[in-house]
Amino acid sequence: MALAVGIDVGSGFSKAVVCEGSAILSSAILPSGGSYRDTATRVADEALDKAGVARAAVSLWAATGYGAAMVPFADLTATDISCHASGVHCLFPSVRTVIDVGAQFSKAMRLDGQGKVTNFVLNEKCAGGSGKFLQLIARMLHINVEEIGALSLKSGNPVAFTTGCAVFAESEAVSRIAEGALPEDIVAGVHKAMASKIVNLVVRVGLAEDCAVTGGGANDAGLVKTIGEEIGVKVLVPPEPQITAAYGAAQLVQAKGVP
Amino acid sequence: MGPGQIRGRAMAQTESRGLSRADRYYTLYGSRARELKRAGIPVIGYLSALCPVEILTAAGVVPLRLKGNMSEAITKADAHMETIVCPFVRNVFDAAIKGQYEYLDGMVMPHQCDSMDRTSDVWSYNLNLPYWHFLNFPHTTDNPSLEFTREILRIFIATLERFTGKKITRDALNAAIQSHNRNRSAMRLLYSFRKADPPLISGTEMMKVLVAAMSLPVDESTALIEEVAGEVGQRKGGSAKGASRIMLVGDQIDDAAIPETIEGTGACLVMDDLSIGSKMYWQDVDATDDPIEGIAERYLRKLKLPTTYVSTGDTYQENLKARFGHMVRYIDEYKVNGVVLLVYKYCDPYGFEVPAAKSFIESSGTPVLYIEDEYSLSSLARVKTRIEAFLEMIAP
Amino acid sequence: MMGTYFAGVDIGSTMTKVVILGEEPIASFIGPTGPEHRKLAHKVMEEALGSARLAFDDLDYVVATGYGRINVPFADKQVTEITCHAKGVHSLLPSAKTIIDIGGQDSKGIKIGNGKVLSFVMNDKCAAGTGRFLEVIADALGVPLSDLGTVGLAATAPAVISNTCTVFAEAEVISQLAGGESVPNLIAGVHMAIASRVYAMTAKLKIEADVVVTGGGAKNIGLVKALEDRLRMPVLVPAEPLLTGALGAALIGRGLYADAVISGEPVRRRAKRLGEATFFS
Amino acid sequence: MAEIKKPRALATQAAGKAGKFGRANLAATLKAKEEGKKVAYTYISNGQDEIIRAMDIVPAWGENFAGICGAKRDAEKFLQKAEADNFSRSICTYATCTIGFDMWREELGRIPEGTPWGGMGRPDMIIGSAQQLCDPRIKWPQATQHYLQDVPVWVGSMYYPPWDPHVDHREQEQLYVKFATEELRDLVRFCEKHTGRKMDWDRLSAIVDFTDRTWDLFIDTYELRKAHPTPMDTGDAMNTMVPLTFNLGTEEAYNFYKELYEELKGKIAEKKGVAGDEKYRLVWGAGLPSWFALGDFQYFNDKGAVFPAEVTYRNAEKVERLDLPKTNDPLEHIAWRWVRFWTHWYDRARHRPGSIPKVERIIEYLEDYDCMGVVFHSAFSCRSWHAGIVQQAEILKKVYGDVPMLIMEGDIVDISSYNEADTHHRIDAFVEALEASRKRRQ
Repeated sequence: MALAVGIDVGSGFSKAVVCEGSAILSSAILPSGGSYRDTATRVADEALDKAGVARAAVSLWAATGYGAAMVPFADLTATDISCHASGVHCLFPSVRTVIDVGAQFSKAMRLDGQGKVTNFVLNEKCAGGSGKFLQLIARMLHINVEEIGALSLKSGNPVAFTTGCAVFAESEAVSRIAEGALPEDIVAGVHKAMASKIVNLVVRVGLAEDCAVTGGGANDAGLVKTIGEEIGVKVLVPPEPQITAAYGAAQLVQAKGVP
Repeated sequence: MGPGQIRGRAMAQTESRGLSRADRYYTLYGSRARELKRAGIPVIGYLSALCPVEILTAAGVVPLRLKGNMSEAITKADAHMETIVCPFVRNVFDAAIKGQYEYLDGMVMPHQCDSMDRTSDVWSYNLNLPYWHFLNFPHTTDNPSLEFTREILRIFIATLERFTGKKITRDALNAAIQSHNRNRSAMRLLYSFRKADPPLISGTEMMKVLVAAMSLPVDESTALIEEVAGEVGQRKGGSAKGASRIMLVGDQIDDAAIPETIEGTGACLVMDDLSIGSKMYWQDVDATDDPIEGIAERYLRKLKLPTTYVSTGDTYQENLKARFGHMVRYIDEYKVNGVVLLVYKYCDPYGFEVPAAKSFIESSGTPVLYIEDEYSLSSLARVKTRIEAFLEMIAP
Repeated sequence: MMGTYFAGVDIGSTMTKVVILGEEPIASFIGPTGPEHRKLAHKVMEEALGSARLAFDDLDYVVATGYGRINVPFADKQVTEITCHAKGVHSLLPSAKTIIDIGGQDSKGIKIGNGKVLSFVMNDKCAAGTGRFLEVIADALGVPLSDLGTVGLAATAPAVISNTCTVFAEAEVISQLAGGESVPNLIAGVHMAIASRVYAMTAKLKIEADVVVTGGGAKNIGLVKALEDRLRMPVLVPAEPLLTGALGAALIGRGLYADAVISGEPVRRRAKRLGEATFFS
Repeated sequence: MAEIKKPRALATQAAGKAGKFGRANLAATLKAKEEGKKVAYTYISNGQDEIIRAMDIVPAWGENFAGICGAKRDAEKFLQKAEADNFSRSICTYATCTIGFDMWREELGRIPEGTPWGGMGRPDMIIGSAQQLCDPRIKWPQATQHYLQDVPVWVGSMYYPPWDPHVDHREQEQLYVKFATEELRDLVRFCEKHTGRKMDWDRLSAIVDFTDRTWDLFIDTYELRKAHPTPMDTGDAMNTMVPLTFNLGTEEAYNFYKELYEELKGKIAEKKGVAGDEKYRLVWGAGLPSWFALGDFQYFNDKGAVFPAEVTYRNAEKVERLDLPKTNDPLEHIAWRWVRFWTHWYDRARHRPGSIPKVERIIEYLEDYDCMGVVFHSAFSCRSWHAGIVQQAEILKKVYGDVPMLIMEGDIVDISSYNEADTHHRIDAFVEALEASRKRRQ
């Protein structure tokens, strides 16, 4: 059966997934770094190596994400919104609402039964609901973004942030720390602040069950838990949320075939 | 900054009954209205100094001016209301849809500014209260405008009558006007205690009284103000003379955190030109044969919010006097030596005034610190530094 | 006896600076404030004392300034950075009429007349036009903060960065980088964007020459050049642009001490110890 | 810094000519002095145009000037000029851009070099308007006077009954019309005082009558856009609105739409559309455009998305539809036309529980123009047109159905919050959603 590769060139990281039908043979993630063009090729090759597959064996290429246009050899390019939808739909056909927490933007999407996007809302010109918020806070706390989730779950009383601005929340966090707030309460507070912004996107697009969270933010158990509490429904998370769009791209290109 | 601790200090000062009641009404905002609601009296909330409370009082309902909370982050409002709307309006709307005002029977939204006018539907739609009225005040003050104002007040009265099922009699209106005039003069008396050096009542205490006062039925409000005035009148002038005396200018600044920030720098907040402060209390309603006349005159012509277009004066300078002259009088009466002009982001009506207001006040010899800010505690540390630098700057 | 040694400590959001003053500045030290803020301030003071070969008790008066000035247990008095910068800059460059300070968390403009503050502005609730903006961009481009200035000078055609929000400007920079824009052009574009924001803010003061640039931003030659272009006039940069606040604080301390001695009043001093600073009360 | 931006490819000849109106209007303000005419700063959609024209006063439109500065990406210098005197960057940038220009012109005593299209002449009077929908129209004139202290300012009220599902607006229309008429009468007095000439009432009546006909022709012309493919979309309408918005009551304006009408007829006959392959028909639901990013309409077109109808700048209606009471007083006629233009959507909204007039208008365009999605633009510096859009989208979804919607964010003049890559990314995703919904429909 033919192989398809989906590449998601995001503003933060680039991801590649090698698929055979709906099965994932391998995947790779690299920081997007200087040139999207080179990164796209490198991340694809890394994924192909893992799967022990030669470039020649790939019959379909799909690209998505901020740098999708930088993948000249793609048979199909689509926005990460459609690709997240398609990816989530293949993993969880029952999902009608997808929340993607990306590096710069967060999105809420509504899906139909075929996994097509019927409506979507992106966060406003404010990074308060985006992964950037987590990066800034992690940097300030001298921890890795990956550690934030577990840390947050330990929190007893989350700090209530009074600003939505990620940049200023950072300095507010600095003050709270100095006032004796615990790191876990800071990150839990950040999660609450982010979740409320993200949930507003969901309210605007209109919540329909089931609901899934994808994107880098979905790796953050604390954030996912908080979002779930805020919208009051159980949220599903793909096993590797960061590669959802790349996977979705590979699914789309297979569904459509080469135009 | 840690408002908690500063607040703590302010509490310690309020050892007397009236002031601690004011503090309680401030902290548990709307608690009295809630009680009265339980007793079966309808509670009508309103925004802005433009709402003719005399009419609500005459209708036998409890008027409650809706207040924000600067320490509460806006978490739900953004799903329904743009972030380009006045941060105060967003903050109160956020509180409302979070159920903080669930006991309201209705609301009056006077036409003060675009942030209220353009979101009126958003409020009525999401709160879905039994009574809703958009009171369409004009922004001009000529005779046709006054005539029009009387008419929309009559429409307002009619909708209230329909809601309560009770006629609002001329006597009830006249009585309400008298009560509210009494209330205003009581507050003016309390203000006069701020003229002393040091003032007999701190700006933080005053803020709490002002906020408490707008959460009570008028006669209870007057009683509270008089009680506080009695207590404050007893105070001996403190020893700490010579601190900088600040006047705060802005619209709906209704959170003690602001005066706490100012007084946390060692300055005294001795006067204000706020829409919950002196703006509310300096102008009475004149007794007129038709009470609507006096009410229309007071709210349209005497109450000078920036959205009221003041055309008075043959020259621009005269016009500036008509618009801002009262502030210079306050500066003189209350021996103010620095003005803090605090305008919320996204506020067109005040935003457009800043250059004129600032230069007019400064030309009278009093320096002005202009601060544009959100309605949020988050930036107060920054604001405090500016005020401290301002004080160092104006220090002799 | 007029007192012999005075210290000014300027606790900024990222750096703590100390200047020790005798007749002249005799020692200074710059150290990290530390992410937990203020915690390391006293260490910086110890370093400065060490290089001056003084003990803490030799200091007659200590003034703290900067973002973290409150509750510094080893200071007699707090004075805002606005006043201190004015004092410090005036002592170094008496011709200065306008000061532009580009710090880590905020930037400010100060108008001065013989060392006194006439008026001032600080950036609003936004990190645009602050050092923070530069840090974020430096991270995004993988260029050391200290190299931004020189790298930016290599620009052939500065990129246009339209977003003022730090986070979205970063996104803009990243996507332009991916689109093939050169790093020098992007950095130069960022410098122009910051210079434009700082100018717009400072213009409220009716800028007058001489203009002095201080703070971390003053160490960025590319940014200073961008500012000069925007101001259409040359600017002065003190040898140690980070120290003007601390220097001003020390000078203010010496002044207060002298006044008190002359007027015969007891010097208002606090029982102080060289310990950790906490945050605002 | 000014940037050269490749202008949007215009689908109609007429749209190309609209620019000339803008230039001519600005030029007129500069020539007025030598022609012994008075210049008035005035603001669009105030119902005052006809009086100003009848008094031979040359209108100087700040919104027009600022919009041009925005389109040329050359507004920043004026915005910063205003900011330097403490005007917030968060308030109306039409106003702050123009005030920045005024400050500069007053300082120099002449038009600053490099001002787009030669700038605007110094006014002899400023005519503002207090109304339901825009605080800056009271505050902007007042703030301008701070720099033009000798220039007289007049501000009058033009209100209309606010929407309230439980109130029949007809009970209030008389009151509002009476008020507006008296205010307009006072405007006439003001103009007479400062021009030293009397109002020629017959001429005003003629102009008012002419405006009615222009409104009708404008709507007839725009309704041609119902055709498949649509011969003209919003990208052009942001140009073709110029005569209606800035030259109402003049021959030129009327003739402009006659020409446009003929041109559109011709395109329809030849089935000439805006997009190569018209796939998605959209309503521009609300919001002034980002004048510095009109190219984004092209971006939509290139993807097969067109806008046969827009709410923005469609400030006219077939006069018969407004069912205006007869009157011989031209001022009262203007007042009625003004009030009914806003209230004539109210009944529809009342008949669809949970709806509001603004949404009814969008629904009407969706249906009449056979559109499948709605795009809004939210400009951060303007509350009057842009606060309430989120709710319009919410209500449209509730009362009409889940049509694909996109809210773009930016500003009218200030480019600092605009990011082209991000905007195009949003449009791409929206087009994918449109495609999905198109597939579902088939």
